[in-house]
Amino acid sequence: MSGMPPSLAPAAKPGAKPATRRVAESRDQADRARLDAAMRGFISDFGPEAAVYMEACLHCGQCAEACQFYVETGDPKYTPIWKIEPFKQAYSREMGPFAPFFRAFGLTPKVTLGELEGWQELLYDSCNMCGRCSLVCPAGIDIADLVEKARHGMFEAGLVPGDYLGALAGKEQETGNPFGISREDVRRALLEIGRSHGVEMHVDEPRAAVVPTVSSIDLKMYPASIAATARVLNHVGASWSFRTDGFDADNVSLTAGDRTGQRLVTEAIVDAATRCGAEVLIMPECGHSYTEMRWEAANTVGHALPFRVLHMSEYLAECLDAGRLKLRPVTPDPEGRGVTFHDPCQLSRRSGRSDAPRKVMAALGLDLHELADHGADSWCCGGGGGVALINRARPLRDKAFAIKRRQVADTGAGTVIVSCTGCRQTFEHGFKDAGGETGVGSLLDLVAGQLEEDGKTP
Amino acid sequence: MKPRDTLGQKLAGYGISRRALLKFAAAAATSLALPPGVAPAIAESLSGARRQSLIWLSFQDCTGCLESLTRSDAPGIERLIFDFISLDYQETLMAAAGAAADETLVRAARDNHGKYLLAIDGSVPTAEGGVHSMVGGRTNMDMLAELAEGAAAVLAIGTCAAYGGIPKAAPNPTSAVGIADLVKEKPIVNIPGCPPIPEVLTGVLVNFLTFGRLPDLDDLGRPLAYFGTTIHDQCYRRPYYDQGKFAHSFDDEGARQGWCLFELGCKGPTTRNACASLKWNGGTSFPIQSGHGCLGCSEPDFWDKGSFYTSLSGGEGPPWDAVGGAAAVGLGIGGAAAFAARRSRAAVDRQLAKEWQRDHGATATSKTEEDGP
Amino acid sequence: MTLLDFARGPALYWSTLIMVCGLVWRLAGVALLPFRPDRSAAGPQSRGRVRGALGTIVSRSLPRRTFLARTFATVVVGYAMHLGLLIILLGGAPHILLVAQATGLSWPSLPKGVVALASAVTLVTLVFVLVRRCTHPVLRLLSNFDDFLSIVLTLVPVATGILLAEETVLPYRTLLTWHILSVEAMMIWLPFGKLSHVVFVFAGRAVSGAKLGKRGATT
Amino acid sequence: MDERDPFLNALMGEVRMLLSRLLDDGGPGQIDLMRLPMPPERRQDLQDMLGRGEVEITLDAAGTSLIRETAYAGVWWIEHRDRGGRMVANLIEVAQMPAIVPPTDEEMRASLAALHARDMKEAGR
Repeated sequence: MSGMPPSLAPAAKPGAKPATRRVAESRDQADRARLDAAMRGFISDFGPEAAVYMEACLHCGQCAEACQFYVETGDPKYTPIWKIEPFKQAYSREMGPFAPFFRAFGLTPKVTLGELEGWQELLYDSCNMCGRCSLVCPAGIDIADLVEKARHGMFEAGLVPGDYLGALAGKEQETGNPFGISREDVRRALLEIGRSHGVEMHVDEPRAAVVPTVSSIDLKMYPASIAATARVLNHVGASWSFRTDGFDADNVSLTAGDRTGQRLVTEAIVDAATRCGAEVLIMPECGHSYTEMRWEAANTVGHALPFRVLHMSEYLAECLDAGRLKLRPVTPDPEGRGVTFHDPCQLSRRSGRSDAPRKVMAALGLDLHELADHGADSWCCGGGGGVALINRARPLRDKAFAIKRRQVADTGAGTVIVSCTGCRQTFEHGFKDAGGETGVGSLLDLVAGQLEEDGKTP
Repeated sequence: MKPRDTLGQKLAGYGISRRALLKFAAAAATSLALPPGVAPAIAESLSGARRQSLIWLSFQDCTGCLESLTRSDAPGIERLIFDFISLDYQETLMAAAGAAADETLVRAARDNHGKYLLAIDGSVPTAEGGVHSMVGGRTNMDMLAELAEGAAAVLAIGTCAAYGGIPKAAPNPTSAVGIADLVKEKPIVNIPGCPPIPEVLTGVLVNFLTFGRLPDLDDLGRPLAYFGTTIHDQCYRRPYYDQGKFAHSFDDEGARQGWCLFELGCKGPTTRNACASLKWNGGTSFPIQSGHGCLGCSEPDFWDKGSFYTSLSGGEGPPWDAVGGAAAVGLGIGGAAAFAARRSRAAVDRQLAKEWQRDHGATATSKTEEDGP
Repeated sequence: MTLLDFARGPALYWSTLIMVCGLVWRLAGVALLPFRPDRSAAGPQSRGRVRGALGTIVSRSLPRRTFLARTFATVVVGYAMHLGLLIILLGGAPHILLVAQATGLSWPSLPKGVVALASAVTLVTLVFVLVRRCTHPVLRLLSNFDDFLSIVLTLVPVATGILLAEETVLPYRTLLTWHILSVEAMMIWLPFGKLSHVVFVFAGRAVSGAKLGKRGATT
Repeated sequence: MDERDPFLNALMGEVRMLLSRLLDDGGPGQIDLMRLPMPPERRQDLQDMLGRGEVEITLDAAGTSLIRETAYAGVWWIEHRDRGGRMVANLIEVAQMPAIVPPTDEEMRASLAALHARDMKEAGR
């Protein structure tokens, strides 16, 4: 790493060229060059771990049985390990221990651009990177991790699907959020939410022990959640502040496979939190951004983070434990149907914190009816990994969502509690598309509504 | 035909009765694996058979075969067969020596041309024109070529004559070979064993005298009646093998219990011979019964098949240093492959870093340098 | 030199060396790739990388209940085949002997009947695996030449081993020859094809187990 | 012994078949016990199964032979030994009388001739 700690480095210059330039350029690149770019994207940051995964696959097919896209459609092409097939081939030819022989004897055909185009649907539309397949694999192959690497290659070859995902990622690089909202607009919007919801809002304070981040989706669709964040942090008496220079945690670039964008977003947040001396960085109720910040950011910036990274439900659970968060139990619903809870894959399965949201729900006195598969075994809502951002994938997403709908129905619960904005959106769409009547509730919103005010700030 | 030329007459002359001959025929039928009902026919046929001339040559041998065949402590009835055979020439047994012996050989070969049986024990050295074994100034090769030409059939007695045996064992300084490697035109029966079982030779002779031809042979030229099954198949310890009970050393409990000797290197499963059924020393015992595994002495190249105490499934795996060498080679190639992969990855990383530098300038908190070469 | 001598001599020698060389080659080829240290902070329920790796090596041998309904056939057949192979390899007297002669280690053998039953089960499951690979849509899509060759190269030694133990059809020596040769063919192919999973499934489990174990996630 | 030894049961079945054939005038039959897997215990079991009849003949011709009727009339146990006492053949013979026992006409004629010659010699004395 360079001598200058990233916290002192200037933020991304406004004039810096966004990576969309490369996407646009790639349209005109010769196929060959795009292919090479794909392989480069794939093998960069490819280490012994990924290589072991590549060598270990038995072709046993069990991962198919763990994937909702296969289970609900019965189409074998949705077998998780098949989704990275061209990259497996590329690995054999370019990086594997027998690569020289594979090349010399042509044992593995060179991947073609046409193949990669054909794989676009498999790598983007039909993979949530939820890691359920990684859990069933008898060889322990982290297929979700390999899909992430494969998407790097796809991005480099200009094969990010639709303009939607690509454009979102591009805007993210320009402005730090996928909707292209300027810092000033963000600041105004946050203050406005504080005013309209009657909650004290802290924005861009120079010093703050707790820095929450949010999803820009919340800014537009669920402003109440942002107000809830402020309300809870005020309640626990934290010194906190939103930072408009590191505010949006969506990291759409990560799901798009754009490492440059991913790194810019990550660095911006790390820098912002470091600058105000944060002790805790709270990730919003959103999955992939949490794993990125929690488990990868230190490697991206090249040093251990000077603050802790917590998911909102982890933070709530900690405050409960410390006695700083006091909650009134919810009034039981008259029908007595209770609630069920959808585990966000990245928190429960990928990070091992299924306990945190349950601790919070217990404090709320919720009548929790667990899904048949919950915790680490939970099925993804079908929207993760950026799939929710791909318009054309909606029919497939709805199909995959069927398993979730069935399991929710089986509990008899009237409401599904979620703790991830992405999941929340997918559930609302999914229930709407299927004409269901099950309600969807945010854990944070629930908490914010049940705060026990003990004469402190109202 | 003179009356005394038939076995019946000769036996009568010895005071051997019809019943004795019948009894012998029953024993011969047993040992030749013929139905017991044919014993009377064998007896009748033997009784009318003509005296058979036999010339016995000893080449590169140890005389163990002859010892085995003649040193029966209680001469049984098969001894009579040898008596009936006109053993016209046998250097070890005959009284004549020197020129007189040579003359005997020449006369026997001339008088019975085309009809005599040629028995040979010992291998034939072929190096340097065969000078490593000579009798009366003539090489074994010469004698074999000349005498085989006039023989009705050739009996290769013992493993040396049959397959070269111990003289042929690596490095085989005399370039020893078995009879079948040199004699191509005559029927040959191999009676291997180190030494061979006497009853087998008797059986072959009875067969020849009774039916006028050699018995059925297997693909290694051995009489099927005696070499059709493996020692393992007939071994009385076989049930222990099937039960998985093995002696692990020559003095453990398994050895005392008489369990299978497979693990101690017994070659029974790959050795075809009649030891386990006919046994040795008048039916007293055979090697496995006395607690030692079969050496496989009646099989070709038995001396060169590794240790007698290496079990059959063992085989000759590589020594540890060779395994270590292979691992080192693997490490080298694998390391080279990984090095090549590292280089191509490093090139990619460098290029990406350059692009980053170009696009984002000083923001580059480079992550590429920290990965090794 | 007979074919059996060849099988027990040079063929065994070289196939062993090729297997060792190939496995080390393949392992070194991946292990020596540039490794990036993980700087992230461990999770609050972290078991650490080492315990995560070791735990996962064990835990992935046991089917997870939630998947079992859909993977039942694969799991049962996989267990039957691998346990069968294990019984044959570790319980069959001639195999123990082989190890004893190479290393000096020895242990009691299982009764022949048990080994025979295990062999029969293994053979049947291997045939089932082969048929299923040809018929199941997912497996058909995933399978390549390597998969089929690897199954056949496992099946043939089992089949010849059964014939050898029962001493039917062909003479012992012929069967022994083909049994040894077929095992050697398998050994030669082992490092280069799917059979290398004897090493790499554990490597794969260890790698993801270390990662998830550090996080404190379910492995 | 194990009464249910399937091997011996099969052997007894063969004996029964040979005896029935003999009665149908199919001629005598033999079973060669030395070619069969016969550990000493099994041999003893077989002998016990067959039992002992009333006739026992010792034959002295190039060694001793034992010819013994079993408890089943017409079924004979035969052991041929050479001069060293080693068993060279072991048979079950199913016949009115084992062929080796009764003298042949030829032998009797030779005996008659010998007796005749003896009378001549006595008369001439």
